[in-house]
Amino acid sequence: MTQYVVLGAILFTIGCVGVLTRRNAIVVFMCVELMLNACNLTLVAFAKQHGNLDGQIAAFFVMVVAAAEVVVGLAIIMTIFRTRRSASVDDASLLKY
Amino acid sequence: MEFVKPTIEYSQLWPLFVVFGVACLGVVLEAFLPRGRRYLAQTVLALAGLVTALVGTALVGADLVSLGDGVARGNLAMEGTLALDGPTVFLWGVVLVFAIGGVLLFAERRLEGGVSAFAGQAAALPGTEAERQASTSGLDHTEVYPLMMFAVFGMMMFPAANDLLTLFVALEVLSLPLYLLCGLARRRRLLSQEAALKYFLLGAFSSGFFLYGIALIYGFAGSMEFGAINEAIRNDLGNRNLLLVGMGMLAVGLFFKVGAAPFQAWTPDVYQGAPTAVTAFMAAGTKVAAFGAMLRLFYVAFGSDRWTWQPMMWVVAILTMVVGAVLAIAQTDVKRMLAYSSVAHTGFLLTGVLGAQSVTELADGQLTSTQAVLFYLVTYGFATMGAFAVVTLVRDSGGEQTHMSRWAGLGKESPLVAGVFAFFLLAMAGIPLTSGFIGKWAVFEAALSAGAWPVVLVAVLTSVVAAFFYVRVIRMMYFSDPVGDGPNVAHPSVLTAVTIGVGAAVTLALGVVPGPVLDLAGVAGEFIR
Amino acid sequence: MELYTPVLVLGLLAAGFAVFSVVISAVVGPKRYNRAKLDSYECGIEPTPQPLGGGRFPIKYFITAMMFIVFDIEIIFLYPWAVHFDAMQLFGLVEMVLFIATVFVAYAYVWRRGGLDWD
Amino acid sequence: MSDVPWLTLLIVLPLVGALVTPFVPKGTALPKQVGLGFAVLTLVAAIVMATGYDTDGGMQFTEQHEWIAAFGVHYALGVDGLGLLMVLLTCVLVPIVLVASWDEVEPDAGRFFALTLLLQAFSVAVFAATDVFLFYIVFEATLIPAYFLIGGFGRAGRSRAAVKFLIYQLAGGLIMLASVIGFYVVSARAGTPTYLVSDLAALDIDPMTQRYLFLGFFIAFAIKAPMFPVHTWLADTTEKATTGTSVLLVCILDKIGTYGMLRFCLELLPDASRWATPVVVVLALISIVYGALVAIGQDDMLRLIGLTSLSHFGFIVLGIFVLTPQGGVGAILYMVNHGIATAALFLIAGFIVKRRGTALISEMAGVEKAAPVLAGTFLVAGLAACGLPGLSPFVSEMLVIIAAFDYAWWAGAVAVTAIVLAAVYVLWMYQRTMTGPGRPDLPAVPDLGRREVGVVAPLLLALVLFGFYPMPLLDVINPTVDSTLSEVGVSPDEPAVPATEGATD
Amino acid sequence: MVDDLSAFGQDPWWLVLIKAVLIFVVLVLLTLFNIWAERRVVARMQHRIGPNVNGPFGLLQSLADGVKLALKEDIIPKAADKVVYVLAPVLAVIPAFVTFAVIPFGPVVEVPFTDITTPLQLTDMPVAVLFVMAIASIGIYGIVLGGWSSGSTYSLLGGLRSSAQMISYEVAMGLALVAVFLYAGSMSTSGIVAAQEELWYGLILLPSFVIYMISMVGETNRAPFDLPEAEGELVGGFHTEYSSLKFALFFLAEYINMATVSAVATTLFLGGWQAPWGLVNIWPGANEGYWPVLWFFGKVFFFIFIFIWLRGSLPRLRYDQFMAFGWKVLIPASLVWIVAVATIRSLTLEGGIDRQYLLIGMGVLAALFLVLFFFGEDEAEEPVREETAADAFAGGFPVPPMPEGGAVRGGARPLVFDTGTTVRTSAPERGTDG
Repeated sequence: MTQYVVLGAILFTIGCVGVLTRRNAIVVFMCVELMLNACNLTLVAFAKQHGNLDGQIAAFFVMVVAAAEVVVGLAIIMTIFRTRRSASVDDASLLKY
Repeated sequence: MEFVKPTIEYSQLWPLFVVFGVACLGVVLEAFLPRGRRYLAQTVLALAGLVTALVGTALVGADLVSLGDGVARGNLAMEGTLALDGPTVFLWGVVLVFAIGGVLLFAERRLEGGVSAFAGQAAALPGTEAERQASTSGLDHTEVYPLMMFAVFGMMMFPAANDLLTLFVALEVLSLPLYLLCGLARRRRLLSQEAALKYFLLGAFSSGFFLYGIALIYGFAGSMEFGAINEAIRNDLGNRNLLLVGMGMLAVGLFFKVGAAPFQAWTPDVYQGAPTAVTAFMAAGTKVAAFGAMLRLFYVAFGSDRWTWQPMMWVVAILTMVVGAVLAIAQTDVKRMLAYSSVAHTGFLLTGVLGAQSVTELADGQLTSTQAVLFYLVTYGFATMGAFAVVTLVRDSGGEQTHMSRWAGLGKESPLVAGVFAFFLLAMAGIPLTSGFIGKWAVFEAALSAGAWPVVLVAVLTSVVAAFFYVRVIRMMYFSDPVGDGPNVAHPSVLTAVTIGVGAAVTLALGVVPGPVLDLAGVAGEFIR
Repeated sequence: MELYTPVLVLGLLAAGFAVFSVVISAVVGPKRYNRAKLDSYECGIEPTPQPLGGGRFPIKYFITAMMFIVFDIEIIFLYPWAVHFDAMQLFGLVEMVLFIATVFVAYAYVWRRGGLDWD
Repeated sequence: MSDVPWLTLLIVLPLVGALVTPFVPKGTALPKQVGLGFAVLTLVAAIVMATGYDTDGGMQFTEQHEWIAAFGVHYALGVDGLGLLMVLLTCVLVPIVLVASWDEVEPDAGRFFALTLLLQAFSVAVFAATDVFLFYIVFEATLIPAYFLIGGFGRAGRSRAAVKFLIYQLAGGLIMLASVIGFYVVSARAGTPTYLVSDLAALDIDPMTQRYLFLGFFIAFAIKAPMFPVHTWLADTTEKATTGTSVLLVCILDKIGTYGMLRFCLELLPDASRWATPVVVVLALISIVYGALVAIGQDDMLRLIGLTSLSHFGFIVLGIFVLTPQGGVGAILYMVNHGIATAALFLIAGFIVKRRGTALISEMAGVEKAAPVLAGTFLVAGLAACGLPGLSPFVSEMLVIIAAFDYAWWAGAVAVTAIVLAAVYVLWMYQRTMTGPGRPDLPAVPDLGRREVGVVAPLLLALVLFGFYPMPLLDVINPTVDSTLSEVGVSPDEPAVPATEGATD
Repeated sequence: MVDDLSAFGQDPWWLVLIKAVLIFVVLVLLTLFNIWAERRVVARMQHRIGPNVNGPFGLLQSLADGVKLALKEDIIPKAADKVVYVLAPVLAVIPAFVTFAVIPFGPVVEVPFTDITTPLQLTDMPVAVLFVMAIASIGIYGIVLGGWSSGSTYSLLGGLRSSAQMISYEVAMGLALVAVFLYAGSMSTSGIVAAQEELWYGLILLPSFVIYMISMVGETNRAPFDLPEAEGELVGGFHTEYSSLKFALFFLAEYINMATVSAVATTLFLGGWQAPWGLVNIWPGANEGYWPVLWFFGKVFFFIFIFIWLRGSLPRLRYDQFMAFGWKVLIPASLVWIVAVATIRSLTLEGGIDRQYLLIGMGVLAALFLVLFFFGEDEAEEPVREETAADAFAGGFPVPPMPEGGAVRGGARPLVFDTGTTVRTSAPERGTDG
């Protein structure tokens, strides 16, 4: 069991780091998805461990949510991309302190 | 695998379903109505739906069964995934009221000269022929109403959620539409889209943390239900590290949603970039929902582990208040300033949250932290909504004028608007005879009676700092001379006027006779387990 | 897990075959260099340079993909429902009808807004 | 007539006035007349009420209605001697101020009058409140009209002064808020949460808590009073604001500080008060001397007067915290007298400034030749301020100084020096401004007009009257002081408890 | 209900190995045969003879082709993304094979020369069909990656198109299967086959069957839905640039997929290895021993013949018609059908059904449909505005690299040597990714 949890943790961390370091909005976004899937893995692993289905069901819903997020996210990113022909997070800098 | 048929308490949950149904219906209208008739239909539909839901909420709240000890009332619904108790119903009511206000602001068409404040066509690139066409032919996105209704649905589900999964789903349901709404401004599209992007990326990021927290807590407790988690903590089964880390991650997710430091970075950008109507709705609604959820999560699920999370809350609360207040001073844009002030308010609310005490520790008739926070949410919501609504009025040819220097001399230009805005600011600063003061009093009391006097001290000092920048704006409006031709105030249609009026009225009323609402929040009682 | 190992075996077999043939063709086949041959095919004319990352394609595909996701999710929920339908019967039916109806709303919207029209 | 809710009346009248005045058509003198009308009406009501006051002391004209059940808050009013005097002072000064600033505040005099009335309403409420929460609310509420009065009328740079004022006061208020909430918690612990002063006085709070609460209140009141070192807002404000506003601030609002010290610090937190006495006394002495010294150095007349009252408030606080009957009586008497004397000073100074177009002492000379009445009144007021025998402040000042000597010789000694200093700054100012050859290069100084005389006369009369015959005041004051001190644990006949003991418990 | 998979996972390793190899060989042979069969049959339909030189009836023709391909030069265009380019065909082939792991060829039999009994099926799992769907969709990656990595416009578009249409039809296909699960109460292939003992679902669930048949043709990019390699528009589609055995692999994958979908169809709708009904009564032994294999392949070939037949007789659809058909007809239809089936099912299950629920359910759907199809017609109700509205999805036929001004229609665009534009289009991209 623990291996899966550890793997999940590692994936999550990778995703996390990716979000923080990458610049391309789409890549950042993919990293977020990676995080979600890491969570899925962890959930399922724990479900197996506890011997109940909650975790797996949760994984289901997470998938759904992730899908929804993809739809919304890509839509937003694309609009920005269309307007300024760049998906770089750095270019989004009109709003400053 | 034997299968138990789940049961659904339609009779109690129908307000929820009404909102959702209206949202779906809105989409259908969007699909099948000719463009010309959509605006009216959508507005009416949304309002009708919300009002119905509000009435329903009242009815449902009226016949909540009071539980054994009398401090809590209500019952679990949907196989224990939703908790229908006093606070839930109360928050439903509040959210719905703010939603109504939001619809009114969304529907405002007079300020922009016959079109709403939303993009004629989000897909058309700014400055292209398509967009010009869209704006000239008076298109506008009536999709915002269904979107908003979905968000409201999420906001109602969020504080009611009684298990982690529902909590997560609700979180997303309320967030996703908001992400989109942020990007739909008619003016300053790039800013607005950028706000949407930032909000979305950070939001998704934080929800990732949130989810991982859920996973860990589930790993710890072996169940997603708050009650079960609480049990697990009390009997201390499972791996405690999982619990701690999980708790932390959940907290991160929630802190992000309420815009608490150090996760407040998105707040100013989004508040500034989003269409002001959306900002108003978002600022009020999201806070209410998120704090409702936070209260339930920490009181019910982690209630028996209070001593673990309260210190964390202390730190975050202090940090939030300081950051919010200090950064707000540096702002030159009204919306940003309000955004930072909302961060500071988050801090105050947290001060109330960390005042959690078990009923036995309180004198009878003493204010509970739940009561305090609920009340504060109401006061804050009305003030904020009103304030942002006022912001929509101050404009020039280029749309809204949110730079402070352009607000100079507003007091001479339009004493009424300036007065109302000043009033809202004073309320936020917590001057007596405004609702803000009572709210502050309540949360501070909660914290103090829980022995968190250092936090209260910081809170007091930060409110002084906060007072400074509020007062500065007032001074700007009244005592300094307008630059150039000065600000001009557009005449709103009745919609915005009503919103502002109600906001001001409530803010005053709650400042002078807070009794009823306080009692209502008191009657709502504690969360059920 | 026992149930899945055979799949692995078959998979390895296939993989082996595929890799083998890829390699073999590379080895066996003749090598006669010719610049034109290495250009990407474009009816014999000078090929249009490809932008990095494959360039951009119409939003249509985006819409389609999104629709696919939506319906795939729906299917994901339909399968278990179908398998255990007998256990839920009427309740299941009603709930699923509501669910399908909800998805249908979105579907109708996309349809009406021309999301399904390829020109 | 006791069934008439007098105090509420005194609050509502000006409130209504404040609401009505702005809507009276502008451009004429009408708004001003309406405003003044309400002020006078209030004054009359106040006097009528005062006649009904029973000098045996104790809370009178009490009203009490539940307000916010959840907080245990009541709308509770009532006055004892102290409260009564303060209310009267307020009601007397407001119309005078209004008349004094009759044409100073054009064009929008309506607003000025409205705000003043609003301020009056709140101030009366403050002095009459017998519920801590209510007190706090109105205490804070006074800031808003004050803020707009300062920021809206007066000389250049006033808006900064206004902000400074507000921030200082708010800071104090919010710190006090912590203590106010503290009271709730304490009372909740003790049983049922309540805010009635009577109930709060009844319950005994453990010393440690008392001290925290005390700090909260005292800081707030110290800022309000003002006291060294949190006095800096005062001079700026008085310099920039119109003299009318200054009068309202210094002679009424600032009294809230000392009033609060007596009412809340001493009555509700006696142990803590005793514990804090030494520090407070020292601070008071510093304020006395420091205020006087700085005043001497000023070139701006209004600033100077502002600083003198810093010194005066030092006296009052000293009187309060030496915890002896004479001290207490002296302090309260002082509050009244200072109110009158400083008001007179400010107003007359205001007239001069209006004529000269500047407040700079160095820009003036030889007024007395041109305007003897003006100079004369100014001199009287000034002498009163520095406590010349025969004028009312003398009595109070003496009482305080005696008390100070009882308390500790050095305290008395320091206090005495202030008299000298006071004489210096008043007389020197007079000599620089009034005496000497006239300055032809400066605009001519017409003498006081009828309105102005009418304004100043009653104040001077009061000064003289109470100087020779302070009994009516003392009758009202004594019972209050006795009850207050008995709360602190000092009975009138025995000497004050040495601070050292107080500190040890 | 619980699937009885006890028969599975018992085989000794060598048996597993043998089965795997067998399946593999069968598939390869099947492919060779199919290609040959296709050419012959189509030839007949077109009054030609078709391949008849190599071996009897030219049976070895496809083998010969294969060998020839192996000896051709293996070109990797310089614009291609090498790794992916090589990986793509592999990625396409593996899933094609793997899906067959859960296809039941026959009942439990005794292995010759031993006393071990084993089902004629590599393995089975509770979610076998889902597994098939999942693996099959992995194959799409092979195609889209192949198209993308070739670095050629045609390949890219071909890849995109085929992936688009595959996913589109996968939805319909997936929905079609729901009814089957609903009746079988299981997702394991063997379970489903077992459930069809007395009646094939192909008959009671005809609509599902039809929908599945259609979508399986779309799914495999076969005529009349073979738009990805619409020679007129796209030369060879996604494998334009591929040559030698890599090309062969794609080809192989396509034909195996054909077999796979046929096999799935057989399993889900035609009772899998069950003998044609009626036959059992005449001859009881029909469903024992190795006979079922015969029935199974018989049915599979039936489907394959249909594939060929379609290709021989139908013209290719236009892309928009094709997509519209998939999205606007198949999917709604199958959704409705599902609800109908579920309703009928619950009716039959609990006999007297309390009506109102049913009415509610049907009512909602019916209403939706009414609305949908009423309005569905008058698209041109407000043409101009709809145009602007639809502009959100501005596009038309894919023609990368697109100029700044947004999408351009028609295939003419790429002929312009507009390097400047491309560079500019790509410039931000280059800057961003790092």
